[in-house]
Amino acid sequence: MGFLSEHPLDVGALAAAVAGPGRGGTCTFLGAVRDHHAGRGVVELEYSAYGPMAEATIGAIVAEAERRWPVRVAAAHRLGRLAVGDAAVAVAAAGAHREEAFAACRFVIEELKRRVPIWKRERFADGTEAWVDPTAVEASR
Amino acid sequence: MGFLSEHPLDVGALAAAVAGPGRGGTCTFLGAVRDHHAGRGVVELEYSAYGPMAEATIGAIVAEAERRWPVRVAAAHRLGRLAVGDAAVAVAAAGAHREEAFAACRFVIEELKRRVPIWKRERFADGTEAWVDPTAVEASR
Amino acid sequence: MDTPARATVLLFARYAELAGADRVEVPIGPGTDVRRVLQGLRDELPGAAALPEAPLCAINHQQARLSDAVRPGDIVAFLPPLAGG
Amino acid sequence: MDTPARATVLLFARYAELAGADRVEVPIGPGTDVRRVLQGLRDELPGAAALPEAPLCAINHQQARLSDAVRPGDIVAFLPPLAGG
Repeated sequence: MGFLSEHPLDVGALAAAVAGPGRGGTCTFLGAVRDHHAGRGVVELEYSAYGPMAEATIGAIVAEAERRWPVRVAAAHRLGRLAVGDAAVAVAAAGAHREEAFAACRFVIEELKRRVPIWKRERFADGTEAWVDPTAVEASR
Repeated sequence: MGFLSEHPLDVGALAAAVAGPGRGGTCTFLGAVRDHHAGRGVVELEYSAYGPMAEATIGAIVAEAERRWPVRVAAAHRLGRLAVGDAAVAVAAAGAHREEAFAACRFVIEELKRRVPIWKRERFADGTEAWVDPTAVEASR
Repeated sequence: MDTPARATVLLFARYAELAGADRVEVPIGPGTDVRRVLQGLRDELPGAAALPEAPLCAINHQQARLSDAVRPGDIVAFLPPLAGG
Repeated sequence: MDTPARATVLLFARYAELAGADRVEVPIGPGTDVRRVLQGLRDELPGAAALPEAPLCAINHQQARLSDAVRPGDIVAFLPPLAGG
């Protein structure tokens, strides 16, 4: 299960969606808007997506994880305006053992960041705005 | 924050306890009672602990994780009778970036299992019961 | 006379801002590839000159290469560096 | 005459079942270590003979070694293989 949402994400609902009597380990990741980025104060983010390609890519990543490990996976990405602390991305992976739950959850969040066509525009504490370009940001982390 | 509980665990509450405006990544792990173990059907578990030592050890593990990574961590272990699907252990770790959140969460669950004086007695589908001895079980996983 | 064959170009985020448009219909002929579609954008939309030489691109919602052929009715997309999560 | 110095022994889970007790007061003298406390248990409680030679142990809620000294008033615990999580 993978989807985009204009509404607040509920990682507990994702975890419930992947739970099952044989799956004793559930790992989740929740990415929230931070109050700083690359040394500057952030007050708001706006996420936009290439919708059909983004949904298809999230679905493909979830399917890849479920083929690679014996897990069930759910993932969602928020779109629209988000304030500091709001959840932007949520992943839940459940398997019989913790090893595969952790591995699949980590895989999915890495691949989401790498492959899903989503963009974010940051509004800074000083009133300026900018598109985030991770290819430029890495050096300043 | 680390504790034992006679009541159902709430991993969302642990995640909320470690959240903060500078902590953009939260990783959680929830360990639930599985319907099978070492090839046998399980219907119920009962956890008991050496209370003072267990609470002190959970606290020490949380403190170690918070020293080793720039994170806040919360962890809890359930005691008493649990049915299949009930949460037995929950960990939440939050940091500015996902790397430290995943690393700290994984560290804490591994150390909890390795060091906290807690025991479990399994009741099987065939009506028999047995104390779990992980030193004997590993070979059959 | 037939209307000329066309493809749809989608631009996102910073690229849409630079070009001043997020959706453009472009004429295509035999042998048109993604690179030629990009060149056509530069010629038509002054702001599109600022697009990089080799942006990420997609055809019909799937990642593509600049050398891939574009057919009538295709949806070609140019994608700024991805920033989800 | 003084009452003899004593320590408290705690047994958990399977060890408590084997010994038929989860808390025992034991007399200790000068030079008593955890190993001697364990031997004393075996002598007093028939079921305790089934405890392993070198179980995990703790003194006053902290992990300890069999060779550690036991002092009057200490709480000595013998711990089956841990199975939390």
